[in-house]
Amino acid sequence: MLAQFLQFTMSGLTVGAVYAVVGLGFTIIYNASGVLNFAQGEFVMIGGMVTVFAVAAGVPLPLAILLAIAVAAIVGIGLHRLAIEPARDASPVVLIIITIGGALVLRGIAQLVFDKQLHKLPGFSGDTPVNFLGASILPQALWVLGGTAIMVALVSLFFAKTMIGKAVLATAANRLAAQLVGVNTSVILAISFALSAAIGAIAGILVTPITFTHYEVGTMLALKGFAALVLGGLGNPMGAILGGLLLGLCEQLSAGYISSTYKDAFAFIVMIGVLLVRPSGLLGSKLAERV
Amino acid sequence: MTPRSILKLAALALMAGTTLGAAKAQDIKIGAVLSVTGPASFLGDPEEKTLKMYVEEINAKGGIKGRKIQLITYDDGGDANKARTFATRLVEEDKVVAMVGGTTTGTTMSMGPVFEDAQLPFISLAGAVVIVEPQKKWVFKTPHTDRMACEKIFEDMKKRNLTKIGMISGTDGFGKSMRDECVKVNARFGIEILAEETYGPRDTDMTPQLTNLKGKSGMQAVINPGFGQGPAIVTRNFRQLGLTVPLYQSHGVASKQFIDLAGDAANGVRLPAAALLVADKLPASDPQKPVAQAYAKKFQDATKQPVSTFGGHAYDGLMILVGAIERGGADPKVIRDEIEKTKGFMGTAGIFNMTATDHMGLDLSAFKMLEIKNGDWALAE
Amino acid sequence: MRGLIGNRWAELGAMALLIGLVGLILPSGYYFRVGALVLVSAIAALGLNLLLGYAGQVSLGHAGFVGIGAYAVALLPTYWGVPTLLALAGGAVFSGLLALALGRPILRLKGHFLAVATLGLGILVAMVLTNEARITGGPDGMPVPRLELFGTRIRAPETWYWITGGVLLVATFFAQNLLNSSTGRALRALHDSEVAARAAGIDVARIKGIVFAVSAIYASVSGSLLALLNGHITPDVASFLNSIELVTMVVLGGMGSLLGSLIGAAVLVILPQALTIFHEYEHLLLGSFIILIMIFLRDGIVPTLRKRFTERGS
Amino acid sequence: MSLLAVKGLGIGFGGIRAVDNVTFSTEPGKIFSIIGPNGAGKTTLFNLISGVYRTESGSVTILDEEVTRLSPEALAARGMARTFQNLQVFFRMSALDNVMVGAHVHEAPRGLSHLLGLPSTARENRQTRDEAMALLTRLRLADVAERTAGNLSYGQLKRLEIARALASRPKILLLDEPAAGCNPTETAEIDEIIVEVARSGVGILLVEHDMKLVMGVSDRVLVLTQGRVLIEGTPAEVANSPAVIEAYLGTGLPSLEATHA
Repeated sequence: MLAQFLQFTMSGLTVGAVYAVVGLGFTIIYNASGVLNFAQGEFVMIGGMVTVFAVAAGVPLPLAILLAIAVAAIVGIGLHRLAIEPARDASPVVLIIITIGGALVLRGIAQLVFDKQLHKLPGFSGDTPVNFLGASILPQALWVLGGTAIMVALVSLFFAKTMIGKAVLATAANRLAAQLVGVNTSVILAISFALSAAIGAIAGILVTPITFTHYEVGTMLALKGFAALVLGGLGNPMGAILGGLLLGLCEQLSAGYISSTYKDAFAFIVMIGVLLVRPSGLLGSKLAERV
Repeated sequence: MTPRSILKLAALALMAGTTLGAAKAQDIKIGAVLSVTGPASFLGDPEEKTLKMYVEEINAKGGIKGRKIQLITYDDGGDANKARTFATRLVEEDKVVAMVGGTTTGTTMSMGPVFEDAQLPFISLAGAVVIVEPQKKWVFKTPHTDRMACEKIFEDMKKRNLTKIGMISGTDGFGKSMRDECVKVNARFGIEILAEETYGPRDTDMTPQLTNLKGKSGMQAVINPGFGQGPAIVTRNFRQLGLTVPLYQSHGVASKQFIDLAGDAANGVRLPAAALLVADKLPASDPQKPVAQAYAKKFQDATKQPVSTFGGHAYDGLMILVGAIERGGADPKVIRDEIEKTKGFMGTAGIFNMTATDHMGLDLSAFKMLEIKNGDWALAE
Repeated sequence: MRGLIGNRWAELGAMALLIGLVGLILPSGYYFRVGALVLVSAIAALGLNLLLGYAGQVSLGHAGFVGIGAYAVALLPTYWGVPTLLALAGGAVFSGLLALALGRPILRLKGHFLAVATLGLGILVAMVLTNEARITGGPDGMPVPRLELFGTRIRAPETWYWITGGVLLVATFFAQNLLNSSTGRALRALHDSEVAARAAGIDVARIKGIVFAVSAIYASVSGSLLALLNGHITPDVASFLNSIELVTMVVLGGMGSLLGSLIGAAVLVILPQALTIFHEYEHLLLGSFIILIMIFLRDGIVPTLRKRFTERGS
Repeated sequence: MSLLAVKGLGIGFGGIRAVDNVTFSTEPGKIFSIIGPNGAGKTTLFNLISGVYRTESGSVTILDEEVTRLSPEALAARGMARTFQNLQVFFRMSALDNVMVGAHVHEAPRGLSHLLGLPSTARENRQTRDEAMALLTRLRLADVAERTAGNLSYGQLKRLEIARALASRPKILLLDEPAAGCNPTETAEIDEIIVEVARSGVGILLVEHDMKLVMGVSDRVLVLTQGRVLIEGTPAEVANSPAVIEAYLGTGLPSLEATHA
C-alpha cells in the first residue's frame, strides 16, 4: 500500500515539477511586466531541442546544456524586444495574444531548424531505477526534483540579495518610480525575460530524459503551467511552485486511485474547487477593491 | 475601412491562396492532405517526405506515359475540420484526379464524403477499420487495420499460452480505435482482459497506471495500443517498475524511433508490423525483400531519418495510384476501377489484392510478428 | 442617441453588404466553404465578444460550448431521431442552462482566475466527447446526419454560405438589441467598474450569468452549424486550441466591436488558407501576422481603423 | 423615524479598528456631513453603509428597515445611491449611457425581451434616456452627452457621478468628496447642486474636505477621528469645539480652513 502510494506520489511530483517551473517562469515575467507569457512552454522546448541537437552534433553534454540555456535566454530577450516592447501600452489581453503569436513563431522556427520527430537525452545518472521503500524511482526524477529546488532557491536569492534582482522587484512595483531612481527598466524587463527563458530551458533539459521532447511540447506545458500559476496565486513564486506540484499530484493520484481516463478532469475539478473556496489562489493575497 | 476595401483585401487573400493552382494542363494532379504538423506529425511528416520523394523520381524518369505528376500537399495539423476544407480545395480549386492522404482516421472520415460527392478516388493512409467498413465506393486504404493488429497479437499470445492480459491504451484516435477493436475480438482467441488503463496523448508518466496493472494477480501479458511518445514512455515505465510479463506494442510504433526513445527497455517487446522494418533480415527468397529494401534505403538516404512503416503506407498508396493511371489513364472513374483491380502489387506493407468488396487488399499474412532484440528488429516467428 | 442608432444600422448594413457582395463574387464551392467557415466562426466570436469585449469577462473554454452544439446535432438525430433543427435548439438550450448553472459560482472569479476556471470547463467537455467513445465515436469522431429543409438535403457549400450568413445577421441583430437595453448597459458598466455598477443597483452576478449564457448559446449554434456544414465531427472542435482561436478572433478584430468579430474570424480562417503556398513557413508567418496586427492595430482591426478614419475626417 | 440610522457600526482591518462604534441618523431633505483628518475612516464608513464592506458589528436601517450587511445592489433597490472618492465612472461608455445605467433599478430585468428587442425595451430605453438627458441638462453636461466619459474633464466627471447617482431617484445620497480636486467655481456649482437636491427631499450624507463647502451647506456635522465619533452637532457647534481644533492640530493640519486636493 505504502509502496503504491509512494510510487504515485513520486510520479506526481516529477510531473508537477515541470508545471511548477513553467509556472515560476510565468511569474517572473508577470511580476516584472504584468505580461502573461504564453510562449513560456516554448522555452522548455528550446532547452530540450537545442541540447539534443548539440549533443547529436558532437558537443559534450555540459557544453550543450550551457548552449541551450544561452539560446533560450537570447530568444527570451528577442521575444521581449521584438514583440512585447513595441506593444508596451497595450491591454493585458492584447499582450497575451501577442505571446500566443510568439509561441506560434517559435514553434514554426523550431520545425524548420530542427525537425518534427521526438527526441530524448540519456539520463544524467543512468536509467537504472532505485528502490525506495518499495517504490521504484528513476535517478533522473531526482535530478528533476533537485534541480527544481535549486532553481527556486537561486531565484529567491537573486531577488532578495542582488542589485539586479531588487531592481526587477522595484520595476514590478512601480515602473515610473524605478525609472526615477535611475533603474533602466527596459534592461530590467529584458533581464526578466532572459531569466524566465533560462529557467524554462533548464526544466526542458532536466525532463527530456524522462518525457522526451518535440517541437510542439510547449503548448500543453504552457496550459498546465498557467493553471499551476493561478492555482497557487498569481504573482507569488512559491504559489506557482506549490500549484504546479499539487496539479501534478492531483493528476497522478487520480490516475492511480480513481480513473486514468478522467485524471485530467479530476485535476481541473479540484482546481476549480480550490478557486471557488480561495478566489485568489492558494497563496494569493486577497485583493480588496479600493474605492 | 470601407466594406469595399475589405472586400478587395479578402478577394486578394483568397486569390493569393490559389496561385499555385496554375499548372500546365497536361500534368496529372494528385492531392495529399496530411497531418504534417500537430499531434500526428510523426506519421504525416514521413508520409509527405515519401510522396514528394517518389513523385520527383517518377517525374525525373519522364512521368506517367510522358505526363508529369503534380503533387499538391496541404497540412491539416491533425484537425478534421481543416482537413475537410483542404479536401474541398483539392477538389474544387486544384481539380486533382485523385488523392493519397488522410493521416488519421478522424481526418479521413471527415474528408471521405467530399471525395464521394466529387467522385474522385481517395486512398487513405489511416488505420481504422471504419474507413473501409462499411465500404465506400471511392475510398481505399493501404495500412493494415487495427483489427488485424489485434488479431495478430492475440494469435501470438495464444501460441505462447498467454490468456489473461492487461491493456493500457492511449486516448488518441489510434489508441482508442485499436483498443475498441481488440475488445471486440479477444474472446475469439480465448483471451481475457483482466484490467484496462488509459493515458492521454501528451502524458509523460504512466507509472500509476502500470502500478495498478502490476497489482493484478494472474496477469500474463500487457498490450499497449497507441502511437507517438506514449508507447515509448509506457515501455520505459514498464521496465522501471520491474514488470516482467511480455509486453506487446502495436504497429503504431513501427519506427526505429520507438527503439531509440525506449532504449534498453524496448528489448523483448513484440509488435505486429510490415516486413519493411526487417527488410534486410528477410530471406532472399522473399518477394517483398527488394521492394522493402529499396524503399528503406531511399528514405533513409534522402531524409537521414530512420525508416518507418508510416511513410511506407504513403509509398504503397502512391504506387497503387500510379499503377492504376498507367493502366487506364487519368480519368478519375477509370482510376477508381483500376485501383479496385490492383492484383499482386508488392508494397512495403505486403501484397495488395484489391477487389470490389475489399478496398484494402491486405491479409493477415502481410503482418510479421517482430520482437525487439539488442535494440533492433527481429522476426519473432 | 441618434449616433448609436445610426451606428447600429450602419454596422448591420455593412455586414449584410459584405456577406452579400462576397457571396456574389465567390467563384467556387471551395470559396463558399471558406466563406461559410468564416461566418460560422464569426457567430461564436460574436457571442464571445459580448462576454469578453463588452462585459470584460475572460473565457478560455468557449470551444466547449461549440462542441456541445456540434455533438447535439450529431447525437440527438442519430440515436433518438430528433429532427435536426430541434437538436440544434436543444444544444443551444442545454449550453445556455449549463452556462447559467456553472456561471453562478465561476463568474465570481476575476480575470485570470476566471480564465483558468473556464479553461477547465472547456477541457472537461472535450474530455467527455473524446472518452465516451461508445456514443461519440471517440477521437475519430462521428458522422452528422444532413440537415433537411423542405424535403431537400442541404449540402452545397453555397447554400451553407447563405444560411450561415443569415444566422450571423440575426445573431448580430440580437446582440445589438441586447447591448442597446438596460441589460446591455449593465454588462458594459460592470466591465469598467464593478463596484459602481453594484452601487447603481446592478445584480452583477445575474448580468454576468446572462451574458455568459448568451455567449454559450451563440457558441453552441455556431458548433451545430459547423457540424452540419462538415457532415462529420471530431472532438477537436471542443479543444483548448479552438477556444484560444476564438479569443484571438475577438481581440484581433476588436473587442467591443461586433463587426470586428466578423473581421477577426475572416483573418484567422482565410490567412492559413492563403499561407499554404509558403508550406513549412506557414506557422511562422501566421504567428508573425498576429503579432504585427496587434502591435500596429492595438485596439483590434475594426476599432483602430475606425478611429483613424474619424480622426482624419474631423 | 429617521431616514438612515447607523448604530454602533464597526469594522477592523488586521487588528486596527478602522471604524469603531459609530452612531448617527439623518433625515430627509437634510445634509449630514462627516469630516475628519485623513485616515479617520470616513470612506470606510461610507463603504460599510453602502454595502461595499461587510459590517462586523452594529446595524444600519433605512426608514426602520434593517439593511445591515445587504449587498450594494440590494441597498440601491431600497433607495440608496452614492458617488466615489476616486471616480468610479464607466469610462468606455458615453456620458449619457453612464447616467442611464444609474436608472437601472427602475428598469425591468427581462433579459430575453432585451435580446429580442421587443417594443417594451424600446419604450423603456426612451423613457430612461429622457430622464437621463434631463439630469445631464440639470448638471450642465447636456452638450457632452454623446461623448465617451473617458474624454471628459475632471470637473465634468465629478458632476457625471452625481448625475448617475441621481438617476436612481434615491431617497438617500452618499457623496464621497464631490468637490475634491475641483476649482473654486466648480466647487461652488457642486455646492449649489447639493443644496438643490436636498431641497427636493433627498437625505444627503456628505464626506468632504472643503470646510467652506461643509460649513456652508450642512445641517449637521459629525467629526470622525481614528474611526470614532469625536463630536456631532450643527456646523457652528463643531467649528467652536476645542476638541475638534485639537484633533486637527494634533494631526498636523494647519487649520480648519485648509482645503485638500
